[in-house]
Amino acid sequence: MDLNYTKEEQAFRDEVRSFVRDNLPKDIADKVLHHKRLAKDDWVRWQKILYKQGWVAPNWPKEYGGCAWTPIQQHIFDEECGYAGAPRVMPFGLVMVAPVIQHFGSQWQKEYYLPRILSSEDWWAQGYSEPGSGSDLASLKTKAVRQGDHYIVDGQKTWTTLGQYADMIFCLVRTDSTVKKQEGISFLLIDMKSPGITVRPIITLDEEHEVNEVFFDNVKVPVQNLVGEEGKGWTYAKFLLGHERTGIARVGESKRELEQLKDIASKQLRNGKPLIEDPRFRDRVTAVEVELMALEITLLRVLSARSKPGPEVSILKIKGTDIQQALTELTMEAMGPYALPFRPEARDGNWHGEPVGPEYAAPAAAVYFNYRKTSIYGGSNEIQRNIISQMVLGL
Amino acid sequence: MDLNYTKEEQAFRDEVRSFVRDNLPKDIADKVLHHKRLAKDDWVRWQKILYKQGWVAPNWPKEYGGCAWTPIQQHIFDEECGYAGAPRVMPFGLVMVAPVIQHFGSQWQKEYYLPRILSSEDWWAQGYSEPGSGSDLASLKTKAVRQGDHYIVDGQKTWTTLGQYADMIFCLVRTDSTVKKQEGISFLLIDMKSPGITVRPIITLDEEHEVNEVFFDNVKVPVQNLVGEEGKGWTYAKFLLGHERTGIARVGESKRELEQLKDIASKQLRNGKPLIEDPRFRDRVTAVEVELMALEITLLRVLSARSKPGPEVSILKIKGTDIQQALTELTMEAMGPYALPFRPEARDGNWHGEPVGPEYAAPAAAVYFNYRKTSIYGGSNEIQRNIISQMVLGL
Amino acid sequence: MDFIFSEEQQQLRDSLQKYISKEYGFEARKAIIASKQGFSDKVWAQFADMGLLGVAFDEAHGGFGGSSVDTMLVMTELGRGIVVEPYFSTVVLGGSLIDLAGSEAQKQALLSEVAQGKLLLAAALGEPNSRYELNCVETTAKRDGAGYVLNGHKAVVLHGESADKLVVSARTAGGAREAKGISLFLVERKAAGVTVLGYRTIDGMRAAEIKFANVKVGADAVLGEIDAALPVLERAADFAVSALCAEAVGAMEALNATTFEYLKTRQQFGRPIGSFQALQHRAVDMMIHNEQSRSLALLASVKVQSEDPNERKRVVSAAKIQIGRSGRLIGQEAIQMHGGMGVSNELAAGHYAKRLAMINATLGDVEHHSERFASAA
Amino acid sequence: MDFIFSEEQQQLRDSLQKYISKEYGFEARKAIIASKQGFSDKVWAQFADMGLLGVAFDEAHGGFGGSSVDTMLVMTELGRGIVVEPYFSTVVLGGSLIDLAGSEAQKQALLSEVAQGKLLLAAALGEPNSRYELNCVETTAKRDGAGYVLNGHKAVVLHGESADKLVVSARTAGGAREAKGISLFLVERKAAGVTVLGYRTIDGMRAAEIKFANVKVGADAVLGEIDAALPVLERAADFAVSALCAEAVGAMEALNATTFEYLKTRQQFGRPIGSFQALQHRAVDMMIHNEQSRSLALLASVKVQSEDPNERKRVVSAAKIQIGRSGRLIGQEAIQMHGGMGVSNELAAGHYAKRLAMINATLGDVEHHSERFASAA
Repeated sequence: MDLNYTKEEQAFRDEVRSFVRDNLPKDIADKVLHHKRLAKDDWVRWQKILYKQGWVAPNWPKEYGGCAWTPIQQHIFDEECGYAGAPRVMPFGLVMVAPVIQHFGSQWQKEYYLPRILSSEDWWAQGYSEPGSGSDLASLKTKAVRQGDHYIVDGQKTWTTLGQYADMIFCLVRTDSTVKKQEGISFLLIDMKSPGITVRPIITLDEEHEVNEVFFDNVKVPVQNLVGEEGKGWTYAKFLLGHERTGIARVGESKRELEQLKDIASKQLRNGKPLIEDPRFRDRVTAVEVELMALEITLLRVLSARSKPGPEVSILKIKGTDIQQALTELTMEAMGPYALPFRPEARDGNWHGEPVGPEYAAPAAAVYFNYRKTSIYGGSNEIQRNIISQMVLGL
Repeated sequence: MDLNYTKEEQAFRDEVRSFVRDNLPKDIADKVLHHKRLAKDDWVRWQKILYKQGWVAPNWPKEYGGCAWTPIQQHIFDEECGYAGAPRVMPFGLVMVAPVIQHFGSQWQKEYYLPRILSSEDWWAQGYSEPGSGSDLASLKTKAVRQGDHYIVDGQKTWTTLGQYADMIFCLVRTDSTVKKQEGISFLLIDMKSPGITVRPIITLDEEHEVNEVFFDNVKVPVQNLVGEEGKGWTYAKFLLGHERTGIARVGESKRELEQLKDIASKQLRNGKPLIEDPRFRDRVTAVEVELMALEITLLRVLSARSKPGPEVSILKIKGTDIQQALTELTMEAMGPYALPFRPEARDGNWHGEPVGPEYAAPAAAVYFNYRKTSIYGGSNEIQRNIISQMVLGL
Repeated sequence: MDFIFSEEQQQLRDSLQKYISKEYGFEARKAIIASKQGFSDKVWAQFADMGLLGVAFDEAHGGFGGSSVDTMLVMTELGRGIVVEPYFSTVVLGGSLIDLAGSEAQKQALLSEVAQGKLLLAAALGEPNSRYELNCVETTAKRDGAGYVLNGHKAVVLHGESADKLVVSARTAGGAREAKGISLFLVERKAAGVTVLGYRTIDGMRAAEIKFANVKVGADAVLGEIDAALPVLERAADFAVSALCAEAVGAMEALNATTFEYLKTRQQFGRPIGSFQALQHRAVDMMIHNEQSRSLALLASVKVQSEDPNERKRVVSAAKIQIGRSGRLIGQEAIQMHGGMGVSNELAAGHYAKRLAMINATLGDVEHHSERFASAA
Repeated sequence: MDFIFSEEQQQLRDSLQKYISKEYGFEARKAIIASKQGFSDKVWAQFADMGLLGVAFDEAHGGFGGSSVDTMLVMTELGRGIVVEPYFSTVVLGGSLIDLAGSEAQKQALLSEVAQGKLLLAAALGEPNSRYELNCVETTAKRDGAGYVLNGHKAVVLHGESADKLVVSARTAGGAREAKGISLFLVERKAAGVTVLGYRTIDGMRAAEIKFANVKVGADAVLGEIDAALPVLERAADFAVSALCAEAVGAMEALNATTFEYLKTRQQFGRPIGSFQALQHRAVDMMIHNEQSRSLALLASVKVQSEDPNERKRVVSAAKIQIGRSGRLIGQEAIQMHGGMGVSNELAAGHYAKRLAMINATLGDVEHHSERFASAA
């Protein structure tokens, strides 16, 4: 047993770190580090930089332009990017739909879509959840009816993250309602510019526009955009969900947020002394810090295992989001009364108005409320507990 | 709204307090306050003192020798007794079986058993739980078969508190296994000296003998000892469970334990300073203290309501036991390394050996482990949550 | 011992409840928040008509001679409706500062105006470095002839932008955190030298940073005894905290009700999600937290009048600790149980959670009151 | 980065696992605890034969040249079996004190005897007022010719009654809590002036109060440098803490396994209680706690060797915090889920819970290590 990184891994970390230092645009990092609003272009710019370096799709096979990194390398990369304040690489194209196309897609789909995903030419969105189908995804109702060379799609998707920017959306749709609910589902790739698609923003508790409802009214989708076989969509969906989930631990980002929290708490005063020196507050920080230290090793244990990660990655989701939420909570509480001011305009990268309280206070409460989503999305933490209970504990 | 006790209630409290001060034997109070082992005689002596005063059965109607106290008076009485270190009045006779006999018993049962219960001549035990029937009480298997003037009882009861002292036991038995499980149950009063009864101790985690298994092998029980109608036992059992449950909040005892804990924590040193001054420890004490302050008012709200307490008393059970357990945990942790020594002999009232560490340390860990029972017995806290969920929240 | 509200109290509560459920629904509230001022003059006038604005003031000062229990009743209903009007800053905190510190003349002049809805107040107590400590006062008031000159920066003054008058704590003597040397002043919000930067708060209310640059006030601006304001400030703050606790209880109750209703109606896997035991048991804990909070809010509303300052502090801080913890748990669980809908701004649930979180950040959070509780024991 | 144990390590673990499951069942353990000595010489001899007793010592000192990871492996298995033999006090704590502080001659003489099972040690570090602070030393050692005279009271000395030699911390200079001035001495348990009051501990082990009244020792009794023992004591204690964490992980694992098995077999309402979702979700939390504890125990077993004392302290304290919290939750939940059976002494579950609670009370509880973690950051 050796809990040190190998020389090669250290060297790889150094390489990533200096690349990120030299290439991550400062304006983008500043936004991320200070919880400012990101524009579409911020994500795309960073992804194109990674693309040029050949690092935008580490999880892809080499033949398609991937990196063939080990899981540990991938973790190092994620950690360094997260820690430095790089925006997350948008997962919907690169991490989610691409492996499905690679495994189950047609030759045409591979040739047409994969290069466009790799180069961030197309922005993808995910069309899974529906108003009536959250945790119970298989009960989805959006239907697609074959008419000649097309499917006609009608229905509604929701919680579509950054769907307002999307060029393409991959959707689970019902193509057969006469069979068992999991068996009548198909996997479609839909052009967001198709007539009949309406995107309506959902404003979240922090008054940001991050998620959307997407309505499909008589939308024509060419049959060549069906992935794999009709009725096999559920299989592909599960493949997708199981494909890359160790990144959800978000260790690098949480380390960064923890460091910021400690920095803030050393500036905030309580009775004239730094808040971080107050044992009551300090112990709450310590509790999270200890959990994060543990999570990092738990993650590395999963990544180092010879077998493919199984249902135990649900632990990473639960603990990872617990920690992220606890950090936002502590950061908000560190502000004291300055948690109250709510000025969405101050989250704009170009805003230069008069700040209220310390600059770091502005986004704190909004981020706290935004992060309540983390234990809900990507399979709620209740669903994750069901998975562990059934698949790991056998209860 | 007036959260002060009335003058009459204050006067009543004074009366109870001076009575307890003058009449509670010091040797008994010392045992209770220092978590020493109580002998059968300790309970009986105190109950007989209360009997003489006419206060042993406050919950009984006046006609049977009760006090006709208001719920608030009853609470004041419980609180004063608990706070002063009086042993709990054993509920099995006075609080549990007596109301059942009063409501559903025969004239003979009333005339014979009630005076003996009142005077603590008979020590009663409860025969409800069985090895296979804990939370699912109605699945009980101990059976009673009618043979002429007797029932023949076979089976096993368990977790029989202080059954080793019992003269009588009231049992739920199955008299009909052909009907719905709740409908085949009857309520029998059984003499513990009957041939065929064996009592076997269960030693708990603190190595004390507090609970027992009771085996019934061909035990003859006169038919006159059937309460009410055959097959109606479940109704009586539910009546019994619903009858008196506000005492489970144990506010008086928890106040006493909280005070002891603070006293201990002001004597125990941490880095040369009283432990109670350490904000880490102090805040944990505060958290329990606040919950206890709230619980007292919650209890008083239930007691002051004009309607009979309903399923909301489950809150009192859950919070009451939460608090009791938290207090034992903090008391144990206050000891530091002196939580380890385990000397059951030191819990004997007559033991005068060389103490290890401060005298108050001796029982701390044992009491902590003993008190884990409180969230299990009397309807586990899981069952209490089911009750609230169904009966109060309607989920 | 009696938990029954008087007939008058029940009437007050019922009429307010009826008004809020009829006139102050989610959409009406949203429109009010979006307005320039951030609250409704019309609602405020109706509050005045209903007698809410003078409920706790002496009849001699134009009030209705009610008790702190009446304030609790009103605040609970305002909490249930997450009402954003400046009741807390004007009537509860501003009003009680004048009531506790003011001269008879000041009370008669000002409290009756408050009761009639003609005067809005804001309490400018906090500062950028004070966090929750009322004694941390760096704003200065220097003697200037018969009057005073104020300089300093007051932070997160609730409803500071709309207030007509500000009650300002300032240092007339002593060092930055000294207990002695703090005094209270009544300052016109529009006085020369007063700069106000108003903003929204995340829970739908308004607050402001207020700076004082050589603001001259007369001798009549002094509220109470010079150098000796801290005990009065603490008493008024305790009264305000007990009112916040009552508000929180109303908010918890409404939030629990909407959450349990959602559990009963939202279907997943062919059954209401409220039929899943893991959620049921957590719902029970939400309900218990609400009941325990209610108990201490009741106790605080009574004991806040205690003559014994230690008893008052202990009970008020206990209540604030309890509602801080319970508000956090209920807020977080309610959002979680609403799933995606919980994080949408279009549902009331999240707005209750926001208000509960901000109540924790007003006049002392759990940690602040834990320390205070320990020292008052 | 590699979490694989070497072949030797796996063999060591497997053979110990096999031995414990065969020879150290619940009834066998009970009999051992009930014996006069409280542990089994036979088991101890077999541990010696298996090479467990010298696993971490240098080959030059009669050991097997293993690492702290080997100690971790052994302790995890001992935790899984809630083994009561004095491995922790003799090999881990006593052994590492000699290993870290002793002269070459002392190491050669003593460690090989420990490895062969011929010498039992106990570390007499704590005192009635020291709680978890290693620097709180009131026991004195005064110069007396070439040797020293010891006076004082050592508290809760694990396995103090059965030890042949005691490693005693005593003050040779400085005030009661001063870092400098602490020295270590090797004292025969049977030396004149040593009084031992032995007793059981609630987790089935033994400990003792040991009093020193004018106990004379020679110059050769000094272990390490006079007045400068604290850094060595802290290092040895950190090693011991990392071993306790490993033991706790084994105990958690076994306790979880037995609890989950119970959930699958215990029937109520016509179905296994493990089919109730409220219990399922809590079981998942128990499992996550175990995994998080395992992670930090692993890390501590490696970083305890760090040259940087701050890194060592930080990681070791983090692990102790984690296993303290997780041990409490798992212990309490396991008892609760076993229902009545959970509080019976006849089931293993409660014994695991007891050991986990006492590990928290050994060499620093969650609060102690939280303070230490903060100061090492």
